[in-house]
Amino acid sequence: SIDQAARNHGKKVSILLREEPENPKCFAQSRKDFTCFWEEDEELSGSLDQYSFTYSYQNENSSRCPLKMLPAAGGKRLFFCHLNRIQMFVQTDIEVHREGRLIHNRSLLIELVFILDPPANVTVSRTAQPLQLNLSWVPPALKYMDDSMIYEVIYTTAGSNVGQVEVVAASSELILRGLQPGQMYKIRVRVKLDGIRYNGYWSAWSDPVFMET
Amino acid sequence: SIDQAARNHGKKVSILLREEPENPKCFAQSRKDFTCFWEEDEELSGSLDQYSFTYSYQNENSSRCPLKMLPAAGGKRLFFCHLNRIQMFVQTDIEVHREGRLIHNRSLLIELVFILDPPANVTVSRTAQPLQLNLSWVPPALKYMDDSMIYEVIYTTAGSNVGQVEVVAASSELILRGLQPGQMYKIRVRVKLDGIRYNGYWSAWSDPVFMET
Amino acid sequence: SPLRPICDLRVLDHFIKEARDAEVAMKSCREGCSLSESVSVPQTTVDFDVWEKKNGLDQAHEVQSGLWLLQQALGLLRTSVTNTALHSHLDNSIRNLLSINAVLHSLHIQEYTPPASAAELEGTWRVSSATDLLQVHVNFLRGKVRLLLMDAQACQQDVS
Repeated sequence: SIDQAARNHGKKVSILLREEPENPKCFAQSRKDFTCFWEEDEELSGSLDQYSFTYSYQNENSSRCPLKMLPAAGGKRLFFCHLNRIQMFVQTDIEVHREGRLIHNRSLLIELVFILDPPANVTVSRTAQPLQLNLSWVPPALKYMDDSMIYEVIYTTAGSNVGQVEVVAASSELILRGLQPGQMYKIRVRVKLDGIRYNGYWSAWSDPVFMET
Repeated sequence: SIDQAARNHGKKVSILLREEPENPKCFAQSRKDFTCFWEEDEELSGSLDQYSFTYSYQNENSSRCPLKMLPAAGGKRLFFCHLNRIQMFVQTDIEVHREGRLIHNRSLLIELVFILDPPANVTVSRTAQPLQLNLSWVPPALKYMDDSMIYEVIYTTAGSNVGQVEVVAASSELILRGLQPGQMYKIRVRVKLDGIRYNGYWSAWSDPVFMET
Repeated sequence: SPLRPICDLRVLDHFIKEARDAEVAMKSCREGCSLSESVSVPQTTVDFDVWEKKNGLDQAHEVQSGLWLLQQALGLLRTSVTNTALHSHLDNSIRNLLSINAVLHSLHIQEYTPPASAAELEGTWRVSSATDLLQVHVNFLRGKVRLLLMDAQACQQDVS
Protein backbone atom coordinates (compact mmCIF):
# COMPACT_ATOMS: atom_id res chain seq x y z
CA SER A 1 0.00 0.00 0.00
CA ILE A 2 1.00 3.62 -0.42
CA ASP A 3 0.84 4.15 3.35
CA GLN A 4 3.20 1.26 3.93
CA ALA A 5 5.57 2.56 1.24
CA ALA A 6 5.61 6.00 2.83
CA ARG A 7 6.25 4.50 6.27
CA ASN A 8 9.11 2.41 4.89
CA HIS A 9 10.55 5.47 3.18
CA GLY A 10 10.44 7.41 6.43
CA LYS A 11 12.21 4.63 8.28
CA LYS A 12 14.96 4.56 5.68
CA VAL A 13 15.53 8.28 6.10
CA SER A 14 15.84 7.79 9.87
CA ILE A 15 18.31 4.95 9.41
CA LEU A 16 20.52 7.10 7.19
CA LEU A 17 20.36 10.09 9.52
CA ARG A 18 21.67 7.77 12.21
CA GLU A 19 24.17 5.69 10.20
CA GLU A 20 25.61 7.84 7.43
CA PRO A 21 27.95 10.69 8.32
CA GLU A 22 28.45 11.89 4.73
CA ASN A 23 26.25 14.36 2.88
CA PRO A 24 24.14 14.14 0.89
CA LYS A 25 22.89 10.85 2.32
CA CYS A 26 21.74 8.56 -0.47
CA PHE A 27 19.99 5.23 -0.81
CA ALA A 28 18.60 2.94 -3.48
CA GLN A 29 15.35 1.07 -2.79
CA SER A 30 15.14 -0.85 -6.03
CA ARG A 31 16.81 -0.94 -9.42
CA LYS A 32 14.83 2.12 -10.47
CA ASP A 33 14.62 4.20 -7.40
CA PHE A 34 17.43 6.30 -5.88
CA THR A 35 17.03 9.08 -3.32
CA CYS A 36 19.48 11.56 -1.84
CA PHE A 37 18.82 14.04 0.93
CA TRP A 38 20.48 16.21 3.50
CA GLU A 39 19.34 17.98 6.63
CA GLU A 40 19.65 21.66 7.59
CA ASP A 41 18.57 23.78 10.51
CA GLU A 42 15.38 25.56 9.58
CA GLU A 43 16.79 28.86 10.71
CA LEU A 44 19.96 28.60 8.65
CA SER A 45 18.48 27.12 5.52
CA GLY A 46 17.42 29.07 2.47
CA SER A 47 14.56 28.81 0.05
CA LEU A 48 14.40 25.88 -2.32
CA ASP A 49 15.43 27.87 -5.41
CA GLN A 50 18.80 28.72 -3.84
CA TYR A 51 19.92 25.09 -4.07
CA SER A 52 20.98 22.97 -6.99
CA PHE A 53 21.63 19.22 -6.97
CA THR A 54 23.65 17.88 -9.88
CA TYR A 55 24.90 14.37 -10.57
CA SER A 56 26.91 12.73 -13.30
CA TYR A 57 27.75 9.19 -14.22
CA GLN A 58 31.28 8.50 -15.42
CA ASN A 59 31.85 9.86 -18.94
CA GLU A 60 28.50 11.60 -19.04
CA ASN A 61 27.48 15.21 -18.78
CA SER A 62 26.04 16.22 -15.47
CA SER A 63 22.29 16.45 -14.96
CA ARG A 64 20.24 18.37 -12.51
CA CYS A 65 17.85 16.72 -10.09
CA PRO A 66 14.81 18.74 -8.93
CA LEU A 67 14.67 19.23 -5.15
CA LYS A 68 11.84 19.00 -2.66
CA MET A 69 11.88 20.37 0.87
CA LEU A 70 10.16 18.77 3.85
CA PRO A 71 9.97 19.97 7.45
CA ALA A 72 11.43 17.55 10.00
CA ALA A 73 11.46 17.15 13.79
CA GLY A 74 13.61 19.38 15.99
CA GLY A 75 13.50 22.49 13.83
CA LYS A 76 15.15 20.79 10.87
CA ARG A 77 14.47 20.73 7.17
CA LEU A 78 15.15 17.91 4.76
CA PHE A 79 16.06 18.50 1.12
CA PHE A 80 15.30 15.61 -1.19
CA CYS A 81 16.22 14.63 -4.71
CA HIS A 82 14.72 11.55 -6.30
CA LEU A 83 16.10 9.89 -9.45
CA ASN A 84 14.20 7.50 -11.69
CA ARG A 85 16.90 6.92 -14.29
CA ILE A 86 19.71 5.21 -12.51
CA GLN A 87 22.97 3.63 -13.59
CA MET A 88 24.70 1.01 -11.51
CA PHE A 89 28.24 -0.38 -11.46
CA VAL A 90 29.64 2.99 -12.37
CA GLN A 91 30.78 5.90 -10.22
CA THR A 92 28.21 8.63 -9.62
CA ASP A 93 29.50 12.09 -8.75
CA ILE A 94 27.16 14.33 -6.83
CA GLU A 95 27.39 18.04 -6.07
CA VAL A 96 25.09 20.30 -4.10
CA HIS A 97 25.43 24.05 -4.50
CA ARG A 98 23.77 26.86 -2.59
CA GLU A 99 23.79 30.14 -4.45
CA GLY A 100 26.70 28.98 -6.57
CA ARG A 101 28.78 27.80 -3.60
CA LEU A 102 29.56 24.06 -3.31
CA ILE A 103 28.14 22.86 0.02
CA HIS A 104 28.25 19.06 -0.42
CA ASN A 105 29.96 16.69 -2.79
CA ARG A 106 30.19 12.96 -2.85
CA SER A 107 31.11 10.09 -5.17
CA LEU A 108 29.44 6.74 -4.79
CA LEU A 109 28.26 3.59 -6.54
CA ILE A 110 24.49 3.33 -6.37
CA GLU A 111 24.43 -0.45 -6.05
CA LEU A 112 26.40 -0.17 -2.82
CA VAL A 113 23.91 1.99 -0.92
CA PHE A 114 20.74 -0.09 -0.87
CA ILE A 115 18.28 -0.05 1.98
CA LEU A 116 15.62 -2.68 1.50
CA ASP A 117 12.16 -2.89 3.00
CA PRO A 118 12.16 -5.16 6.04
CA PRO A 119 11.26 -8.84 5.48
CA ALA A 120 7.48 -9.36 5.34
CA ASN A 121 5.11 -12.04 6.66
CA VAL A 122 7.43 -13.19 9.42
CA THR A 123 5.88 -16.44 10.62
CA VAL A 124 6.76 -18.56 13.61
CA SER A 125 5.56 -22.07 14.38
CA ARG A 126 6.41 -24.90 16.76
CA THR A 127 8.45 -27.87 15.61
CA ALA A 128 8.27 -31.53 16.63
CA GLN A 129 11.09 -30.85 19.10
CA PRO A 130 10.04 -29.05 22.29
CA LEU A 131 12.60 -26.24 22.62
CA GLN A 132 12.75 -25.21 18.99
CA LEU A 133 10.80 -22.76 16.86
CA ASN A 134 10.47 -22.65 13.10
CA LEU A 135 10.80 -19.21 11.58
CA SER A 136 10.21 -18.07 8.02
CA TRP A 137 9.73 -14.79 6.19
CA VAL A 138 9.27 -13.32 2.72
CA PRO A 139 12.30 -11.44 1.29
CA PRO A 140 11.72 -8.07 -0.34
CA ALA A 141 10.88 -8.65 -4.02
CA LEU A 142 13.91 -7.42 -5.97
CA LYS A 143 14.80 -8.97 -9.30
CA TYR A 144 18.44 -10.11 -9.66
CA MET A 145 19.10 -9.58 -5.97
CA ASP A 146 17.33 -12.30 -4.02
CA ASP A 147 20.43 -14.48 -3.94
CA SER A 148 22.43 -11.61 -2.45
CA MET A 149 20.43 -11.02 0.70
CA ILE A 150 21.51 -11.75 4.23
CA TYR A 151 19.24 -11.62 7.28
CA GLU A 152 19.63 -10.98 10.94
CA VAL A 153 17.16 -12.59 13.32
CA ILE A 154 16.92 -11.29 16.88
CA TYR A 155 14.93 -13.08 19.55
CA THR A 156 14.34 -12.07 23.15
CA THR A 157 12.30 -13.43 26.03
CA ALA A 158 9.63 -11.22 27.55
CA GLY A 159 11.51 -10.14 30.67
CA SER A 160 14.93 -9.75 29.11
CA ASN A 161 16.58 -6.87 27.32
CA VAL A 162 19.36 -8.84 25.72
CA GLY A 163 18.51 -10.62 22.51
CA GLN A 164 20.18 -13.48 20.78
CA VAL A 165 21.16 -12.86 17.20
CA GLU A 166 21.49 -15.27 14.28
CA VAL A 167 22.70 -14.41 10.78
CA VAL A 168 21.20 -16.26 7.82
CA ALA A 169 22.47 -16.12 4.23
CA ALA A 170 20.60 -17.11 1.08
CA SER A 171 17.69 -18.72 2.90
CA SER A 172 14.48 -17.27 4.25
CA GLU A 173 13.93 -19.64 7.10
CA LEU A 174 15.62 -20.59 10.34
CA ILE A 175 15.11 -23.02 13.18
CA LEU A 176 15.72 -21.43 16.57
CA ARG A 177 17.23 -24.05 18.87
CA GLY A 178 18.11 -24.35 22.51
CA LEU A 179 15.29 -22.09 23.73
CA GLN A 180 14.16 -21.88 27.32
CA PRO A 181 10.95 -23.66 28.31
CA GLY A 182 7.74 -21.77 29.12
CA GLN A 183 8.92 -18.41 27.78
CA MET A 184 7.26 -15.93 25.47
CA TYR A 185 9.69 -15.10 22.67
CA LYS A 186 9.64 -11.93 20.63
CA ILE A 187 11.25 -12.31 17.22
CA ARG A 188 12.23 -9.78 14.56
CA VAL A 189 14.12 -9.99 11.26
CA ARG A 190 16.03 -7.49 9.14
CA VAL A 191 17.74 -7.72 5.77
CA LYS A 192 20.77 -6.36 3.96
CA LEU A 193 22.54 -7.05 0.67
CA ASP A 194 25.58 -9.24 1.16
CA GLY A 195 28.32 -6.91 -0.05
CA ILE A 196 29.62 -8.88 -3.03
CA ARG A 197 27.73 -7.31 -5.90
CA TYR A 198 25.35 -5.14 -3.93
CA ASN A 199 25.76 -3.58 -0.55
CA GLY A 200 24.09 -1.12 1.73
CA TYR A 201 22.62 -0.64 5.18
CA TRP A 202 20.59 -2.96 7.39
CA SER A 203 16.86 -2.50 6.81
CA ALA A 204 14.50 -1.55 9.62
CA TRP A 205 13.41 -4.48 11.80
CA SER A 206 10.26 -6.31 10.74
CA ASP A 207 7.19 -6.05 12.96
CA PRO A 208 7.74 -8.49 15.83
CA VAL A 209 6.10 -11.91 16.06
CA PHE A 210 5.53 -13.69 19.36
CA MET A 211 5.46 -17.36 20.35
CA GLU A 212 5.51 -19.25 23.61
CA THR A 213 7.78 -22.28 24.02
CA SER B 1 55.29 -25.31 10.10
CA ILE B 2 57.37 -26.86 7.32
CA ASP B 3 57.30 -30.24 9.09
CA GLN B 4 53.54 -30.15 9.25
CA ALA B 5 53.32 -29.17 5.59
CA ALA B 6 55.60 -32.03 4.58
CA ARG B 7 53.56 -34.48 6.66
CA ASN B 8 50.33 -33.25 5.09
CA HIS B 9 51.85 -33.56 1.64
CA GLY B 10 52.91 -37.13 2.34
CA LYS B 11 49.42 -38.04 3.52
CA LYS B 12 47.90 -36.62 0.34
CA VAL B 13 50.22 -38.76 -1.75
CA SER B 14 49.12 -41.85 0.21
CA ILE B 15 45.45 -40.96 -0.27
CA LEU B 16 45.87 -40.69 -4.01
CA LEU B 17 47.87 -43.90 -4.27
CA ARG B 18 44.90 -45.58 -2.60
CA GLU B 19 42.01 -43.72 -4.26
CA GLU B 20 43.04 -42.72 -7.76
CA PRO B 21 43.46 -45.43 -10.41
CA GLU B 22 44.54 -43.05 -13.20
CA ASN B 23 48.08 -41.88 -13.87
CA PRO B 24 49.58 -39.48 -13.32
CA LYS B 25 47.74 -38.88 -10.06
CA CYS B 26 47.21 -35.17 -9.50
CA PHE B 27 45.96 -32.90 -6.75
CA ALA B 28 45.56 -29.21 -5.98
CA GLN B 29 46.25 -28.03 -2.43
CA SER B 30 45.40 -24.40 -2.95
CA ARG B 31 44.68 -22.09 -5.83
CA LYS B 32 48.38 -21.80 -6.53
CA ASP B 33 49.67 -25.24 -5.91
CA PHE B 34 49.14 -28.28 -8.11
CA THR B 35 51.10 -31.54 -7.96
CA CYS B 36 51.12 -34.61 -10.18
CA PHE B 37 53.00 -37.83 -9.61
CA TRP B 38 53.17 -41.47 -10.55
CA GLU B 39 54.77 -44.52 -9.10
CA GLU B 40 57.14 -47.02 -10.71
CA ASP B 41 58.99 -50.10 -9.57
CA GLU B 42 62.53 -49.13 -8.77
CA GLU B 43 63.88 -51.96 -10.89
CA LEU B 44 61.90 -51.05 -13.97
CA SER B 45 62.24 -47.30 -13.75
CA GLY B 46 64.82 -45.24 -15.58
CA SER B 47 66.85 -42.20 -14.72
CA LEU B 48 65.13 -38.86 -14.32
CA ASP B 49 66.37 -37.45 -17.63
CA GLN B 50 64.57 -40.17 -19.59
CA TYR B 51 61.17 -38.72 -18.59
CA SER B 52 59.32 -35.64 -19.72
CA PHE B 53 56.11 -34.24 -18.22
CA THR B 54 54.18 -31.78 -20.41
CA TYR B 55 50.86 -30.07 -19.77
CA SER B 56 48.71 -27.65 -21.69
CA TYR B 57 45.67 -25.60 -20.87
CA GLN B 58 42.97 -25.29 -23.51
CA ASN B 59 44.14 -23.11 -26.41
CA GLU B 60 47.64 -22.78 -25.08
CA ASN B 61 50.93 -24.23 -26.16
CA SER B 62 52.16 -27.06 -24.02
CA SER B 63 54.73 -26.43 -21.29
CA ARG B 64 57.18 -28.73 -19.66
CA CYS B 65 57.18 -29.34 -15.91
CA PRO B 66 60.51 -30.29 -14.30
CA LEU B 67 60.43 -33.64 -12.52
CA LYS B 68 61.77 -34.82 -9.18
CA MET B 69 62.25 -38.43 -8.12
CA LEU B 70 61.79 -39.76 -4.58
CA PRO B 71 62.30 -43.28 -3.25
CA ALA B 72 59.19 -44.84 -1.69
CA ALA B 73 58.34 -47.89 0.41
CA GLY B 74 58.22 -51.36 -1.13
CA GLY B 75 60.91 -50.84 -3.74
CA LYS B 76 59.00 -48.08 -5.48
CA ARG B 77 59.93 -44.71 -6.89
CA LEU B 78 57.73 -41.64 -7.13
CA PHE B 79 58.10 -39.08 -9.91
CA PHE B 80 56.77 -35.62 -9.07
CA CYS B 81 55.92 -32.47 -11.00
CA HIS B 82 54.84 -29.35 -9.17
CA LEU B 83 53.12 -26.32 -10.76
CA ASN B 84 52.73 -22.84 -9.31
CA ARG B 85 50.85 -21.35 -12.21
CA ILE B 86 47.49 -23.03 -12.40
CA GLN B 87 44.43 -22.36 -14.47
CA MET B 88 41.02 -23.44 -13.26
CA PHE B 89 37.76 -24.19 -15.11
CA VAL B 90 39.77 -24.99 -18.20
CA GLN B 91 40.71 -28.48 -19.33
CA THR B 92 44.30 -29.41 -18.62
CA ASP B 93 45.90 -32.04 -20.84
CA ILE B 94 48.85 -33.93 -19.42
CA GLU B 95 51.30 -36.25 -21.12
CA VAL B 96 54.23 -38.18 -19.70
CA HIS B 97 56.83 -39.56 -22.07
CA ARG B 98 59.73 -41.90 -21.41
CA GLU B 99 62.40 -41.77 -24.06
CA GLY B 100 59.95 -40.34 -26.55
CA ARG B 101 57.26 -42.98 -25.87
CA LEU B 102 53.96 -41.86 -24.32
CA ILE B 103 53.52 -43.72 -21.03
CA HIS B 104 50.71 -41.77 -19.38
CA ASN B 105 48.16 -39.25 -20.53
CA ARG B 106 45.27 -37.67 -18.79
CA SER B 107 42.86 -34.72 -19.13
CA LEU B 108 41.40 -33.12 -16.06
CA LEU B 109 39.99 -29.95 -14.53
CA ILE B 110 42.22 -28.75 -11.73
CA GLU B 111 39.34 -27.38 -9.64
CA LEU B 112 37.94 -30.89 -9.34
CA VAL B 113 40.99 -32.57 -7.80
CA PHE B 114 41.54 -30.74 -4.55
CA ILE B 115 42.84 -32.45 -1.43
CA LEU B 116 42.79 -30.14 1.53
CA ASP B 117 44.72 -30.30 4.77
CA PRO B 118 42.66 -31.92 7.50
CA PRO B 119 40.66 -29.59 9.79
CA ALA B 120 42.84 -28.16 12.56
CA ASN B 121 42.31 -27.41 16.25
CA VAL B 122 39.48 -29.89 16.67
CA THR B 123 37.97 -29.04 20.05
CA VAL B 124 35.37 -30.89 22.06
CA SER B 125 33.50 -29.63 25.11
CA ARG B 126 30.51 -30.62 27.20
CA THR B 127 27.17 -28.86 26.73
CA ALA B 128 24.47 -28.01 29.26
CA GLN B 129 22.65 -31.20 28.19
CA PRO B 130 24.13 -34.44 29.59
CA LEU B 131 24.47 -36.74 26.56
CA GLN B 132 25.71 -34.16 24.10
CA LEU B 133 29.13 -32.91 23.12
CA ASN B 134 30.01 -29.69 21.38
CA LEU B 135 32.53 -30.04 18.59
CA SER B 136 34.31 -27.35 16.61
CA TRP B 137 37.30 -27.11 14.29
CA VAL B 138 39.21 -24.71 12.08
CA PRO B 139 38.75 -25.21 8.33
CA PRO B 140 41.86 -25.28 6.13
CA ALA B 141 42.82 -21.72 5.21
CA LEU B 142 41.67 -21.28 1.63
CA LYS B 143 40.46 -17.81 0.98
CA TYR B 144 36.87 -17.55 -0.28
CA MET B 145 36.42 -21.31 -0.43
CA ASP B 146 35.22 -22.15 3.07
CA ASP B 147 31.58 -21.96 2.00
CA SER B 148 32.24 -24.90 -0.33
CA MET B 149 33.64 -27.27 2.28
CA ILE B 150 31.86 -30.26 3.71
CA TYR B 151 33.06 -32.23 6.70
CA GLU B 152 32.70 -35.74 7.94
CA VAL B 153 32.84 -36.31 11.68
CA ILE B 154 33.41 -39.83 12.96
CA TYR B 155 33.04 -40.73 16.63
CA THR B 156 33.59 -44.06 18.31
CA THR B 157 33.54 -45.33 21.87
CA ALA B 158 36.68 -46.87 23.31
CA GLY B 159 35.67 -50.53 23.03
CA SER B 160 33.90 -50.35 19.71
CA ASN B 161 35.17 -50.61 16.17
CA VAL B 162 32.16 -49.12 14.47
CA GLY B 163 31.99 -45.36 14.39
CA GLN B 164 29.05 -43.10 13.87
CA VAL B 165 29.39 -40.61 11.07
CA GLU B 166 27.86 -37.16 10.61
CA VAL B 167 28.19 -34.92 7.58
CA VAL B 168 28.31 -31.15 8.07
CA ALA B 169 28.14 -28.57 5.29
CA ALA B 170 29.38 -24.99 5.42
CA SER B 171 29.71 -24.90 9.19
CA SER B 172 32.66 -25.73 11.36
CA GLU B 173 30.82 -26.93 14.41
CA LEU B 174 28.50 -29.73 15.37
CA ILE B 175 26.63 -30.92 18.44
CA LEU B 176 26.88 -34.67 18.89
CA ARG B 177 23.59 -35.86 20.36
CA GLY B 178 22.22 -39.08 21.78
CA LEU B 179 25.55 -40.32 23.13
CA GLN B 180 25.90 -43.18 25.60
CA PRO B 181 26.57 -42.28 29.24
CA GLY B 182 29.95 -42.87 30.88
CA GLN B 183 31.82 -43.60 27.66
CA MET B 184 35.10 -42.27 26.35
CA TYR B 185 34.55 -40.97 22.84
CA LYS B 186 37.23 -40.63 20.19
CA ILE B 187 36.40 -38.02 17.55
CA ARG B 188 38.00 -37.18 14.21
CA VAL B 189 37.07 -34.84 11.36
CA ARG B 190 37.95 -34.69 7.68
CA VAL B 191 37.10 -32.23 4.92
CA LYS B 192 36.35 -32.19 1.20
CA LEU B 193 35.11 -29.60 -1.27
CA ASP B 194 31.39 -30.00 -1.85
CA GLY B 195 31.39 -30.82 -5.55
CA ILE B 196 29.40 -27.81 -6.67
CA ARG B 197 32.14 -25.41 -7.63
CA TYR B 198 35.14 -27.39 -6.51
CA ASN B 199 35.60 -31.05 -5.92
CA GLY B 200 38.24 -33.54 -4.92
CA TYR B 201 39.12 -36.23 -2.44
CA TRP B 202 38.46 -36.51 1.26
CA SER B 203 41.36 -35.11 3.30
CA ALA B 204 43.20 -37.20 5.83
CA TRP B 205 41.48 -37.48 9.22
CA SER B 206 42.40 -34.88 11.81
CA ASP B 207 44.30 -35.97 14.89
CA PRO B 208 41.73 -37.50 17.26
CA VAL B 209 40.30 -35.74 20.30
CA PHE B 210 38.86 -37.58 23.30
CA MET B 211 36.07 -36.76 25.76
CA GLU B 212 34.13 -38.70 28.34
CA THR B 213 30.34 -38.37 28.54
CA SER C 1 33.72 -35.69 -22.16
CA PRO C 2 30.93 -33.12 -22.53
CA LEU C 3 31.65 -29.98 -20.58
CA ARG C 4 29.49 -29.63 -17.47
CA PRO C 5 27.79 -26.23 -17.35
CA ILE C 6 29.18 -24.18 -14.48
CA CYS C 7 26.05 -22.58 -13.04
CA ASP C 8 27.11 -21.92 -9.45
CA LEU C 9 27.50 -18.16 -9.32
CA ARG C 10 29.77 -18.46 -6.32
CA VAL C 11 32.52 -19.15 -8.85
CA LEU C 12 32.15 -15.61 -10.11
CA ASP C 13 31.62 -14.20 -6.62
CA HIS C 14 34.99 -15.68 -5.71
CA PHE C 15 36.63 -13.90 -8.66
CA ILE C 16 34.85 -10.66 -7.71
CA LYS C 17 36.30 -10.87 -4.21
CA GLU C 18 39.78 -11.48 -5.59
CA ALA C 19 39.38 -8.61 -8.04
CA ARG C 20 38.51 -6.40 -5.09
CA ASP C 21 41.57 -7.64 -3.21
CA ALA C 22 43.68 -6.60 -6.22
CA GLU C 23 42.03 -3.18 -6.24
CA VAL C 24 42.74 -2.72 -2.52
CA ALA C 25 46.36 -3.82 -2.96
CA MET C 26 46.77 -1.33 -5.80
CA LYS C 27 45.35 1.52 -3.74
CA SER C 28 47.91 0.97 -1.03
CA CYS C 29 50.81 0.47 -3.42
CA ARG C 30 53.35 3.30 -3.29
CA GLU C 31 56.06 2.32 -5.73
CA GLY C 32 56.36 0.43 -8.98
CA CYS C 33 52.66 0.25 -9.57
CA SER C 34 51.82 2.67 -12.34
CA LEU C 35 50.39 2.12 -15.77
CA SER C 36 52.85 3.05 -18.54
CA GLU C 37 50.25 4.24 -21.04
CA SER C 38 46.50 4.67 -21.15
CA VAL C 39 44.42 1.61 -22.04
CA SER C 40 40.99 0.92 -23.50
CA VAL C 41 38.44 -0.45 -21.07
CA PRO C 42 34.77 -1.41 -21.38
CA GLN C 43 31.83 0.58 -20.07
CA THR C 44 30.79 -0.93 -16.76
CA THR C 45 27.59 0.99 -16.33
CA VAL C 46 24.30 -0.90 -16.24
CA ASP C 47 20.93 0.69 -16.79
CA PHE C 48 18.64 -2.28 -16.21
CA ASP C 49 15.98 -1.04 -18.61
CA VAL C 50 18.55 -0.83 -21.39
CA TRP C 51 20.21 -4.13 -20.48
CA GLU C 52 16.94 -6.04 -20.45
CA LYS C 53 16.02 -4.81 -23.92
CA LYS C 54 19.19 -6.26 -25.42
CA ASN C 55 19.06 -9.77 -26.79
CA GLY C 56 21.19 -12.53 -25.33
CA LEU C 57 23.71 -12.51 -28.15
CA ASP C 58 24.37 -8.80 -27.79
CA GLN C 59 24.69 -9.14 -24.04
CA ALA C 60 27.17 -12.01 -24.47
CA HIS C 61 29.12 -10.09 -27.06
CA GLU C 62 29.34 -7.05 -24.82
CA VAL C 63 30.63 -9.15 -21.95
CA GLN C 64 33.11 -11.09 -24.06
CA SER C 65 34.56 -8.01 -25.71
CA GLY C 66 34.82 -6.38 -22.27
CA LEU C 67 36.63 -9.40 -20.87
CA TRP C 68 39.00 -9.33 -23.82
CA LEU C 69 39.73 -5.62 -23.31
CA LEU C 70 40.40 -6.21 -19.62
CA GLN C 71 42.75 -9.07 -20.46
CA GLN C 72 44.73 -6.79 -22.76
CA ALA C 73 44.71 -3.95 -20.25
CA LEU C 74 45.71 -6.07 -17.27
CA GLY C 75 48.40 -7.73 -19.39
CA LEU C 76 49.87 -4.34 -20.16
CA LEU C 77 49.63 -3.29 -16.54
CA ARG C 78 51.39 -6.53 -15.57
CA THR C 79 54.38 -5.58 -17.71
CA SER C 80 54.59 -2.02 -16.41
CA VAL C 81 54.27 -2.86 -12.72
CA THR C 82 57.42 -3.85 -10.83
CA ASN C 83 55.93 -4.39 -7.38
CA THR C 84 56.02 -8.15 -6.75
CA ALA C 85 52.99 -8.27 -4.46
CA LEU C 86 50.97 -6.73 -7.27
CA HIS C 87 52.37 -9.18 -9.80
CA SER C 88 50.75 -12.00 -7.94
CA HIS C 89 47.38 -10.16 -7.80
CA LEU C 90 47.55 -9.31 -11.49
CA ASP C 91 48.59 -12.82 -12.54
CA ASN C 92 45.68 -14.13 -10.58
CA SER C 93 43.25 -11.61 -12.09
CA ILE C 94 44.37 -12.50 -15.61
CA ARG C 95 43.99 -16.21 -14.89
CA ASN C 96 40.53 -15.53 -13.49
CA LEU C 97 39.52 -13.74 -16.68
CA LEU C 98 40.56 -16.85 -18.63
CA SER C 99 38.54 -18.95 -16.23
CA ILE C 100 35.50 -16.71 -16.74
CA ASN C 101 35.83 -17.31 -20.48
CA ALA C 102 35.93 -21.01 -19.75
CA VAL C 103 32.77 -20.66 -17.66
CA LEU C 104 31.05 -18.85 -20.55
CA HIS C 105 32.19 -21.65 -22.84
CA SER C 106 30.72 -24.25 -20.49
CA LEU C 107 27.38 -22.42 -20.75
CA HIS C 108 27.45 -22.83 -24.53
CA ILE C 109 27.87 -19.13 -25.08
CA GLN C 110 29.23 -18.65 -28.55
CA GLU C 111 33.01 -18.44 -28.96
CA TYR C 112 34.28 -14.87 -29.23
CA THR C 113 36.65 -13.76 -31.95
CA PRO C 114 38.67 -10.80 -30.73
CA PRO C 115 39.10 -7.82 -33.05
CA ALA C 116 42.46 -6.91 -34.55
CA SER C 117 42.60 -3.87 -32.30
CA ALA C 118 40.65 -2.36 -29.45
CA ALA C 119 39.86 0.61 -31.66
CA GLU C 120 37.34 -1.53 -33.53
CA LEU C 121 35.18 -1.96 -30.44
CA GLU C 122 32.31 0.36 -29.71
CA GLY C 123 31.55 1.87 -26.35
CA THR C 124 35.04 1.73 -24.93
CA TRP C 125 36.84 4.49 -23.09
CA ARG C 126 40.34 4.97 -21.82
CA VAL C 127 41.83 5.03 -18.35
CA SER C 128 45.33 6.15 -17.53
CA SER C 129 45.74 5.05 -13.94
CA ALA C 130 46.19 1.55 -12.55
CA THR C 131 43.67 2.23 -9.79
CA ASP C 132 41.01 3.23 -12.31
CA LEU C 133 41.70 0.12 -14.35
CA LEU C 134 41.29 -2.18 -11.37
CA GLN C 135 38.11 -0.39 -10.37
CA VAL C 136 36.70 -0.90 -13.86
CA HIS C 137 37.70 -4.56 -13.59
CA VAL C 138 35.73 -5.07 -10.35
CA ASN C 139 32.71 -3.14 -11.59
CA PHE C 140 32.60 -5.04 -14.85
CA LEU C 141 32.63 -8.42 -13.10
CA ARG C 142 30.05 -7.36 -10.49
CA GLY C 143 27.77 -5.88 -13.10
CA LYS C 144 27.54 -7.13 -16.66
CA VAL C 145 29.38 -10.44 -16.23
CA ARG C 146 27.24 -11.44 -13.27
CA LEU C 147 24.03 -10.46 -15.06
CA LEU C 148 24.97 -12.51 -18.12
CA LEU C 149 25.78 -15.61 -16.07
CA MET C 150 22.61 -15.24 -14.05
CA ASP C 151 20.45 -15.41 -17.14
CA ALA C 152 22.40 -18.16 -18.90
CA GLN C 153 20.04 -20.48 -20.77
CA ALA C 154 22.18 -23.50 -20.00
CA CYS C 155 21.42 -23.05 -16.31
CA GLN C 156 17.69 -22.41 -16.53
CA GLN C 157 16.57 -26.07 -16.48
CA ASP C 158 19.03 -26.80 -13.74
CA VAL C 159 16.50 -27.23 -10.92
CA SER C 160 18.16 -29.82 -8.75
